[in-house]
Amino acid sequence: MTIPMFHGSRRLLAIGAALLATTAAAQTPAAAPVLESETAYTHKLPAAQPHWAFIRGAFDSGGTRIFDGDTGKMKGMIDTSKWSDMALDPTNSFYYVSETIWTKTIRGTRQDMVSIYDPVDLKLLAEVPMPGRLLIGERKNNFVISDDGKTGYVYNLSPASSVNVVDLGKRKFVQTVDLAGCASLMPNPAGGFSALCGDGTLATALINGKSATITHSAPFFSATNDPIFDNFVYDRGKRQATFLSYTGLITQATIGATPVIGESWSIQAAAGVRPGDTKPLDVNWLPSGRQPLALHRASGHLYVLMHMGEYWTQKAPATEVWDVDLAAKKVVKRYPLKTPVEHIEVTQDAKPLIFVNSETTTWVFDAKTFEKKFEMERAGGGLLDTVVGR
Amino acid sequence: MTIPMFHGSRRLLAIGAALLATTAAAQTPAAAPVLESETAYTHKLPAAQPHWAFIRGAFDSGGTRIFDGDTGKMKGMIDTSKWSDMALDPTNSFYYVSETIWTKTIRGTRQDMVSIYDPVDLKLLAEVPMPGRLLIGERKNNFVISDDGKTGYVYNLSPASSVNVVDLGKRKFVQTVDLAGCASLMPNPAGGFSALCGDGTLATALINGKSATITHSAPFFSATNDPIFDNFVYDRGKRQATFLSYTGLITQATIGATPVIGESWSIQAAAGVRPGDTKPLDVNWLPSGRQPLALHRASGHLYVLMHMGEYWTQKAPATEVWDVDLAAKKVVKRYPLKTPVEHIEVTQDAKPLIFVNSETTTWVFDAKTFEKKFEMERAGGGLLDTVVGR
Amino acid sequence: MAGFDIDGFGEKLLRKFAGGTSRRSLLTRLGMTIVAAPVFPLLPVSRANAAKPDRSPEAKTAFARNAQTKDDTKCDYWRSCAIDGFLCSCCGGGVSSCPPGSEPSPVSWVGTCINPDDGKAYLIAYRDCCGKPICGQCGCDNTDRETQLYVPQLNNDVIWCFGTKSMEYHCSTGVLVGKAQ
Amino acid sequence: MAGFDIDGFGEKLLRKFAGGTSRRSLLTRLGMTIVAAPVFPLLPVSRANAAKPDRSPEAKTAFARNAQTKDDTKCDYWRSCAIDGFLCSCCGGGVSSCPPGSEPSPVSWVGTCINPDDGKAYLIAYRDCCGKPICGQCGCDNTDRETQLYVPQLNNDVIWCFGTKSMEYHCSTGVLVGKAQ
Repeated sequence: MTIPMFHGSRRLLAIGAALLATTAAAQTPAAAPVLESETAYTHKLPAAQPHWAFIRGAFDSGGTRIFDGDTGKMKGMIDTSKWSDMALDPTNSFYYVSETIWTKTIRGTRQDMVSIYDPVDLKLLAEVPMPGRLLIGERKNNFVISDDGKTGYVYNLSPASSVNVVDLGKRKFVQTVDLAGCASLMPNPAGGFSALCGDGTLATALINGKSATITHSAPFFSATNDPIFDNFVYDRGKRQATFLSYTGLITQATIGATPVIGESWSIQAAAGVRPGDTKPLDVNWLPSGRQPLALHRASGHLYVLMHMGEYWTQKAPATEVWDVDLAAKKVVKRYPLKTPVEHIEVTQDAKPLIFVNSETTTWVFDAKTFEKKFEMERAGGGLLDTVVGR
Repeated sequence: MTIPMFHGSRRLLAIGAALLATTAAAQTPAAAPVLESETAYTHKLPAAQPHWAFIRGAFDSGGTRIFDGDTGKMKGMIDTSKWSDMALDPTNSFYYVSETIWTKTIRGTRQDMVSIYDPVDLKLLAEVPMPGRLLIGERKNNFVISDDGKTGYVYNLSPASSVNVVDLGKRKFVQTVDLAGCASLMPNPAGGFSALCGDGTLATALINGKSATITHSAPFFSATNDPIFDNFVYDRGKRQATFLSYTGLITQATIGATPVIGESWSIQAAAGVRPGDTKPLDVNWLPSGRQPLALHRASGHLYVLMHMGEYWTQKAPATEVWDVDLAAKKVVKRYPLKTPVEHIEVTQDAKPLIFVNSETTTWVFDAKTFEKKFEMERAGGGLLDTVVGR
Repeated sequence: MAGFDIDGFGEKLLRKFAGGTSRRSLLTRLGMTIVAAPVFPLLPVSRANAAKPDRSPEAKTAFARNAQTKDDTKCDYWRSCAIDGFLCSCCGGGVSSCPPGSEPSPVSWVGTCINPDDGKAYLIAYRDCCGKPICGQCGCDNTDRETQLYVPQLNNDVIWCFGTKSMEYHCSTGVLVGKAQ
Repeated sequence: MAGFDIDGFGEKLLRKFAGGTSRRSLLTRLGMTIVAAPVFPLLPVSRANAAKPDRSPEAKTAFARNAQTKDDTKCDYWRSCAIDGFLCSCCGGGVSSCPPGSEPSPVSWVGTCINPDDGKAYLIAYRDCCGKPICGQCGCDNTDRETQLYVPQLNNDVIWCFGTKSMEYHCSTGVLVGKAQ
């Protein structure tokens, strides 16, 4: 309503901005609009809710939308710039964005940083400059946070492979750890991180001050014949990683100074289906998508995106969700999808909701009944995350 | 093919980049790929072709694609950043982009500049810093070039209205001319620019060194009752602007020190249809779209996007193209469109092609027969331009 | 000069409010006014710019005939008669409030919309919320009495993020200013 | 260390070419080689990384069975068996050349694709063209023998614009390196 006053006067505009500061800073939202008067204000967010999902825009589109699975409504947006990875603080005290920005969009000076956002008003709190990071989309394990929330690990490929260690408490970059031949990180409670390697091993980097010692497990998968999806799941509570391979092998590993890697077993066999293999021409149910697995920590149920096809179709949109009881090593339910999807995530509460999305549409299901709760258009076609979702 | 060499060695990478420079600099493209050997190189563009169209990406998507209307193929892309306006040099010696870039995508320091690109290799030649410019999409007359190609005029709203004068020869910003109450520019051959104003007049700013004198014509249109589309057409050759209003009034003005504004006449009447008016409830054929008119200079044919509707539907996608003979003041042809479109442009040669686009699709038609030549998906949903297209 | 003088326009209006006080003190007062209750007689302006040609309930546009007052997340919500953009009420904000982390612009464009409940015309200030990437939800483009760039306060394409920390456009609100008659 | 040593890998390969010359002079020679004719025995590498498990013409993937050699602007063009991105041949470039204003990356990921005309497997280097906004034409995502980030040279999601002036991704080419057997 202020145009007539402000139009055509920079001085007036300045004052407008000043006013704004006042109004926007108001702690309590104004009462419901009435026909006589309205004042502008900015909403604040409550503490992160168990049924929220963080829905990343599709490739080349910035922004991660927060949606409430109970209402199907958008709550706000986190500034994940085009080349960025987002990580949730284990205590939900911050939203972290590891990002790369040029001073002139696609030219100028490159700037790599971890940007820290307040979860209540979604305002930028700090930028922590650091060396380069890998530019790639759709990866949830290129930027991971230690279980105590104090350290961030940022994967880099230059094309030499390394990891930036960022002190999130002091908000400063600490050091770079070389990690030849490995990628896809998980925090290691023994003080550092672990990663999957091209030789089929699990690498563990234990950081002691400025020095890091890297050890490798015995090979337990074939990185070129039957790769493990690098968007695997890590459970902070159980300190356990759950891996899934192209053919459908599930492997769990307890992460520590010396990770203990369990037996691999076939998700197809767990469903009474012939195990997947790498043979050409052979058609079977196989896992696929860009974020093909989600774990409900408390119940130990793994939800896996599956499709029917030949081998080397690991990115194919999925047509079924398989509900795996990890303890029993049984697929307890199979849910067909009306529309193929590429990402899946599940909330971590006692009444979990499943989020799946395609490039254009996001669906919310009850994880126990698979009853459809909501269908949202343009919510975002990228990675999904939930509170304590990693 | 170079990974094994380059992986994991920055030194090697550096040399790779050096090599690249050599290969990329190659003047002549290598012969057609053969199964024994291929070298990487970068294509160069021929001089701008009469049947080329410059197709801007839709709102919020950067990049202007150059398409060849004879082949329906993409030739290259100009870096029009998200908040930018592109202008073609009258002699096709440069592509000019007036743009606003922040040092950190949506935060940091604001930078306003005119970026100058080489038309052969599409490389950035220079950046000319200048004061602020208006952020808005879909405007072809917010950045215009003088007929001699030496001066650029950049519209600004802060929200005070002004124009940045940029010396494109010396590649430096010269001055800002205040332009209260006016916008939508055309170069003025008397030395400066003209613009449409909120009081229904045509303003003319004649620049003499550092001083500018602004005069106004008598009012000739109603800026609030029957506005003239600000994406009007200016013909450098005839020094003539062709205006079109919401109700369908066509007005031509000869631009000079004292512009001469001709009579307004109804496009509907010129088609034997009841003239458009502003009355509510009244349904008629009305002009609409975001770029609703295109002029073929040589023949004096104006191509107008029309739709059937009530008044105040000026942005509605168009369902017909009306071919107007301006000299005869007659609509000589009406072409129905299978899919509604929002932008139209025509090439300026003797065998003109018409380009129209919706958000998703671009169509190429023969301007004389309206025979469909091509239908291109995802070529760009924004403004259209052709060589000597303004 | 002969031209339409928007500055003068605002100027006149200001003096009107100011009751002849100096520009400075006036603005302070004005500031208070805005924070407290952003309603003051805009009629001169709305009449001059926004109201014509047909603000009367009798002469309804297609939009006005089909507008509703119940759901402010739909493009046919009555206040949205001249909005082009994404509705903040679909982005974590409200019809007149900004989503978390975004900032309401102190300036705006205006529309004159008819409330179907009372058939009266109201002046709506469309204030963009700024400083977040584009929301992308509930995109609307209504054009009642919307005009071109040379009457910027009646044009709905301008990014109205003037005087905000970031000029990035997130979404648009429709703030009720008051009756337009 | 026990880990997969890509550096060592390249190192070995280099010495192989170098015939024992010093690393420096070798690279100079190597450079010339690349400009002149970028074909040199990559078999050790392709065998070790790219070739497994089924490089033989007999064991064809769904892609290979349906691939064609005539139109390099289609996703089923034989060389595109492991490409994820926009085909430069649709962006003003060619199957192995960059569109105007973009810059070929000196490094790339690789695929092993079968040419249906001779039924033989060839090593393809997918070199991104960099420094322009995303092309957006002819988007393809083929995944024959494509693996994950811990084997980066076989992963087609990485932005391979290393060592280019701008790291912005424009489109992807498929450069023929040579026979994979």
